[in-house]
Amino acid sequence: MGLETVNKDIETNLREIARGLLKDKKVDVIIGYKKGTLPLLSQPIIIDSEEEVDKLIWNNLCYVNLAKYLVPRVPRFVDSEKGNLKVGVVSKGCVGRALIHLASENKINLDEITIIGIPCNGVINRQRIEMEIGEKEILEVSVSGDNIIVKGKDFEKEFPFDEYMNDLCKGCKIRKPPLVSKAPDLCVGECEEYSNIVDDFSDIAEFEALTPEEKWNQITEELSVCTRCYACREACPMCYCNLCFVDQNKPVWFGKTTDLPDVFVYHLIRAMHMAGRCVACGACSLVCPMGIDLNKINRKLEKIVKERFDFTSGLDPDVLPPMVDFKMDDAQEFMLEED
Amino acid sequence: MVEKILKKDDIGKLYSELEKEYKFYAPTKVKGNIAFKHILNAEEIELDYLNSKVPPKDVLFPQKETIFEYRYEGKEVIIEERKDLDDKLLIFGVRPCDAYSFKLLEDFFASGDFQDDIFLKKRENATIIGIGCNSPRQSCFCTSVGGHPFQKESTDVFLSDLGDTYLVEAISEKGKELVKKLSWLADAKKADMEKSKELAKLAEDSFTTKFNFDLVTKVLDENFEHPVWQEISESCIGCSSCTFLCPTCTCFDVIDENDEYNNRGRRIRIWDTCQSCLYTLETSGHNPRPAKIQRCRNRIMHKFSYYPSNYDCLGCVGCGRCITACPVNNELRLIIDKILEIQEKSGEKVSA
Amino acid sequence: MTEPIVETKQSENKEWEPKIIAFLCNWCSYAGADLAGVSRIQYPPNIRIVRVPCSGRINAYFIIKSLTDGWDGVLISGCHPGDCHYISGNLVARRRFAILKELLEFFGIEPGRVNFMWASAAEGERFAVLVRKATEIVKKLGPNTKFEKKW
Amino acid sequence: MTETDKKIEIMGNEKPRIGIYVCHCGVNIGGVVSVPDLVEYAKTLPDVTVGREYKFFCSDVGQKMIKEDIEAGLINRVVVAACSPRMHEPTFRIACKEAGLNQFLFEMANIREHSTWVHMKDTEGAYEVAKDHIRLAIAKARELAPLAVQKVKVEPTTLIIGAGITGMNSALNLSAAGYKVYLVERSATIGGHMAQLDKTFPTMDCSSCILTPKMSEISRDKNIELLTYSEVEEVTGYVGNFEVTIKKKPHYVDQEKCNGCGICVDSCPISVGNEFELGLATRKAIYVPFPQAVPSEYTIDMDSCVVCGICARESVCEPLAINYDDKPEYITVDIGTIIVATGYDEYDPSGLKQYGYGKYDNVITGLQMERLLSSFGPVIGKPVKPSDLKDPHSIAFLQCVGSRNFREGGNKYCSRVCCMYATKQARQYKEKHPEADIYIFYMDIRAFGKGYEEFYESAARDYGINYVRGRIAEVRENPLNHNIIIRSEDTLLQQPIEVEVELFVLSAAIEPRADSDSITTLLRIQKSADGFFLEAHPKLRPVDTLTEGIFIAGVSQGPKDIPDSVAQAKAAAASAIALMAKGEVEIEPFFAVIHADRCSGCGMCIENCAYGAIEYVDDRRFGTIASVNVALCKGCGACSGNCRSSAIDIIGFSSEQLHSMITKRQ
Repeated sequence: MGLETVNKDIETNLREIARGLLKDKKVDVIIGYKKGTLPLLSQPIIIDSEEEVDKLIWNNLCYVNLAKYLVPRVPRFVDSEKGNLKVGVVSKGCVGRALIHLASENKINLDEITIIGIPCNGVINRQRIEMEIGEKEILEVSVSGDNIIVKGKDFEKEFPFDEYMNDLCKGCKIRKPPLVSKAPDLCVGECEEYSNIVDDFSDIAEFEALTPEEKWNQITEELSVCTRCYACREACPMCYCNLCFVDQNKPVWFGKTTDLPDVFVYHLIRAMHMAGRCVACGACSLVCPMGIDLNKINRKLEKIVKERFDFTSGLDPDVLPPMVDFKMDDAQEFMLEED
Repeated sequence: MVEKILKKDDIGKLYSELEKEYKFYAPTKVKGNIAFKHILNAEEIELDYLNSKVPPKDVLFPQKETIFEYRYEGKEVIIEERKDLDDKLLIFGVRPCDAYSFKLLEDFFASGDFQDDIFLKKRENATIIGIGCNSPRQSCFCTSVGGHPFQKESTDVFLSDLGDTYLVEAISEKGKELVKKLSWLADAKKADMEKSKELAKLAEDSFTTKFNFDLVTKVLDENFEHPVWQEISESCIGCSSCTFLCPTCTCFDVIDENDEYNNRGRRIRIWDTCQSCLYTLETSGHNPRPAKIQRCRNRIMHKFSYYPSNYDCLGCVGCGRCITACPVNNELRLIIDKILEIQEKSGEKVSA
Repeated sequence: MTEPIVETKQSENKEWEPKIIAFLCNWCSYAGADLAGVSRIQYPPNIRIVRVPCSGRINAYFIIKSLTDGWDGVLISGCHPGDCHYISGNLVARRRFAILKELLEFFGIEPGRVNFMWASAAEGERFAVLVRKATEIVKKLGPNTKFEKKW
Repeated sequence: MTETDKKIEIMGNEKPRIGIYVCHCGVNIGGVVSVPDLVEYAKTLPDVTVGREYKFFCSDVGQKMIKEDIEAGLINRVVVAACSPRMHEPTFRIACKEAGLNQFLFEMANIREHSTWVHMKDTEGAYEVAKDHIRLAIAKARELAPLAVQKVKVEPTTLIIGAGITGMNSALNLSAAGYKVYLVERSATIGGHMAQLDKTFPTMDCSSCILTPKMSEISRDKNIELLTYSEVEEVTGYVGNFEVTIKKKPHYVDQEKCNGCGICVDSCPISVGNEFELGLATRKAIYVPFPQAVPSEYTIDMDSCVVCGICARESVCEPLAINYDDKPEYITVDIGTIIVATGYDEYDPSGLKQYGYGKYDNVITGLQMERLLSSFGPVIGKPVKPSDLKDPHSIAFLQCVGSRNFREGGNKYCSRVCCMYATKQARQYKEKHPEADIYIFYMDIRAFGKGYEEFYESAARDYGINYVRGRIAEVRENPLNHNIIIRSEDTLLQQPIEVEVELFVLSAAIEPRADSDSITTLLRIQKSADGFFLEAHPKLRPVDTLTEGIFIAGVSQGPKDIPDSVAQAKAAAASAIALMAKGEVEIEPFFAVIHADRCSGCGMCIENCAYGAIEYVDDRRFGTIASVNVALCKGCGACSGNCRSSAIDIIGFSSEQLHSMITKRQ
């Protein structure tokens, strides 16, 4: 997959485009990624001058969904006099989708942003690598050829990228931001045509085939370490509610503790709220300090809305998402009927 | 008499002896991460670790804790206090930074008009067995906050990993008594002690992160309204991983859980975080810390300015968890750098 | 004649009976349940009825809260598609229920815990038949204990 | 000012003090469960301060008990455990109001329809259900808040759908009371089925003679806007304030220009079956439904017309009234009340193969017989056999064709008019042909109306009509003369009987309109199991629907004869007048409300709202958020059901109220 070289090209092009946009005043600020201080991280960065352009990077560790910074806009994106600034957003496919979906929920005005498209070949599942390395300190990570190379004080280990890619990226067909008429289409380089990937959701088929008891056991096992810090929620571009349901009182619907039923319900309802809205960026899992894998749930959501409503989130801001739309002949096979 | 040697193979023996008297907590692997858990089988103990994901604070001040229970009898409410606070606890294999955090927690829970009986009682009944850090991580900075990878403060017994054995040092009276009980431990030799010291020196030298926190505190006190806070808080997504994994964070929320089905309920406390918008939201709708800038600032100010002025010490033990946990890499080292930059810049101005 | 025919008494060693919370829309299903009553159609005494204006009113919170609070089953009934007193409340709800039903199942909740149905104001018989069916399904699953908290 | 208005209203802002009133409802509840035990149980629940039982709380005495407790200051919330709130909620609300308690501090536990009536054989189960329903109701009562009723004005205008004898009578009554009426009829003329009838039983007065004066009265009436050949397209709004869009279908004939000369009809080359004559005659593609039609307007039936252009020629239509490009016209009107009088369809017996309808020429339906008997019908009132157009010498009638059929898919109900119309038709024929043999095959004769039994008695006694009790298994045609050979059993004489008749009349059932679903969808009203429109209460609210401001009348509600239809027509008119005369109506203040601080403006509720009642507003503190227009909101809660932040709630069915019920499992 030759990631490193591809990424270098992308980085060069990205900086070029960013410089041009800033120079021509087509955007006021750009949000992108810069190199992280820890081997498995990158850092979001906001730049507003040509000098800073070279700080921008692109690699397989850029997993934060930058759309998060637009809802609500961080202070740097608003000028006290000019109002909303024109923001360039370095966007891999899922960031672009998030922006487009947020536009359909009236949270973003696509005219006020410029999507700088990045062809993304997936981000690394950092927690999985951390867990496999275990109680040793990772000092350096690079991608070379088809492998992720992880180095520490007295060890070096290779992980095949295809496998240690974040699970949601594996079946991702929308590598670049969907180009919609409303969003000026700028794209950094080309990427493989992924549209031929047939996504039959086989990755969750095995889980779906389990008995309720087995599913319950697996899911509760996964969620058992949740500390309810809500990092998943805070990293999710779709979680912009002023008051999350878990924080509500009058009435207090669900317990706030780390008791299993409460944790379970939190994740269940958050999933419910993501139906037709999740853009498969995987940020929720990748930011989890406890390394909880929520990807399976996200994949299920994707499957439900695709199969039931033939909907894929974040493709077109003018298409009504499934939860705000309905059809007279929506499937209702789950309804109880007389024998 | 106080320095002993514990063979690594004898951990099981130690466990089975102490487990009878104490509720035995030790690091163990839970879903791939190290956590301090109540150990039911010696083989679960995992002493060869960097540090736990969630600090051992969790044992004395758990994420969720019952304050009291109540039940309805007819139209009357009967309150039942907790009965498990007299249990003797043993927290085994605590890193020095985390051990030191118990002191900070004690400062907080014992100070002022309110004594937190639940925490203090548990603390009183807890014996801490610390373990030195042979190889601190790059994100560690305990030496900058007055700590040390082999610091023994707040521990009752201290272990040093010498390879196949541990050097066992009894630190406190409690520790001495405990070691006394383990009569089968061999006495340590002088070479063992020296090796331990050597390891300590090596560990100390390996630190890459060092701060001058006296200066930090001073700069913080003078620059509450500085624009740098905007920059610092910019990329924060408010996920509160930093506070949830912090060994010195003490904030909690109190809620009542009603179990109407069984005519009972309980008042519990759960961790809260100053990084949440709701933390400071008042009933009136007013929020003194409405934006991320104030919330990010609060965390730094609390650790490095308010703590020193309230308790005469920094509110940080240098474990580096907030550095590694931050998903957007908005980490403490960068923040401190930015804060110190203020000083440098103003210094430049003065000199120019 | 005012004396109760049979004295009610708590009998032991009776087989376990589920308690099912039923959210019924005011215009069709609640009226259908009334009609079942007026027509004296008998069905098992396992449901407890909560009236809501429309099936569209039923937030997923109600359903999940019912499960966490120990109801053995949840039954939701609205007007048939096209008959909604509020034009499309049941159609909006149907999508919500479809997603919730699939998610619950994915999370390991037995598929029969939560049941959805349509019954019109004229379908007292259908109402009773489906309540009977839902009761049987839940009964087969046994008590809902997954959400019990350790105390 | 009434006594009530003077009282200071108890708003229940203090801690709840709940009074629970468990009704025996005679033996309906008390005969199945122990009411005293329920009261004792309820008294153990939080905030319950008073518990009482009584035989009938809905009675004056029962209501007085509640009022006294309120007036004595013992309680500030009322829970009645009795029948369905759909039955007596209004009764008790008024009682509360009269005693000075805000009427919305009242809640009902349904322990009759939902407990004792459906668990009659399981008294223990019924008791448990009743207990739980009471507990749930009390839980909700603790969360009730006082509300102010909303008053909305009522547009003094009625829409009547269907201009048969029912719709016409409603219209005339309403007009007489001074209200504006829009009378919408989808066919080209008013009159409905009654216009097809020859004489009416049991008085034998001529249908046209009593109907046509009414028809012209309608057309003359200044208050009645007659919209024939029109259909209701859309109904929005609510009681007192409906907005109705009506489609006027194109006639393709300019009625202003048309002088009604009728030359176009004569010159039209296209002949098709005449609906009015039930296929017994033909009409042209351009036509007037029948001679006495009101309005007398020519219409081109575009389904049959081949646009040959003949009628458009000046030589044919001198005023050039033909317009093939005529377009439908839409009008929108403000309406206060609606009466539905859409009538019925005659059952099509061709599905019942054994009777040979559609297969043998000489098998016809009752309504066809009516046309044959009609003096302005295809044979000018001299019935003939369709096979050879000669007078039949013998006729057999078969009753209950398509009615009282308990087999799968059959109509279980009695059509209520067939016994009498068959008798009437038999008598009419006998009057002119005393020599003819007439048989009526029946299951049992239902002659329940005023003068019906006498009418039937006389038919058998004075006219010599043969009533044979027995179902006909099968008929066949005599191939030589097309006579119908009937084999049956006379169950009274218990012997088989075979007769050959020249005409066989099937007394076909009355059925709901085939497209009545379009009305239920349009108006959000319900149908009962038989497919006719559902009344709000079978005894006490027979012309009301569950949708306030919409009434039903005539056969659309269920089979009935002309006097009953007219009675309902007048009842519906009176009900509509009762609503409109006050000028305003109280509606339950159950609306959506926005918690501005929670709303994040995702807009889902805006899309979910079927009434367009929610829109974005810019809030000074919270930015762009949703806002509810109470005038449009119906309180359905589709918005709230999807809201992630619980930022939108429904008064009367609030999250807190429902939460309190859900948590009371026990």
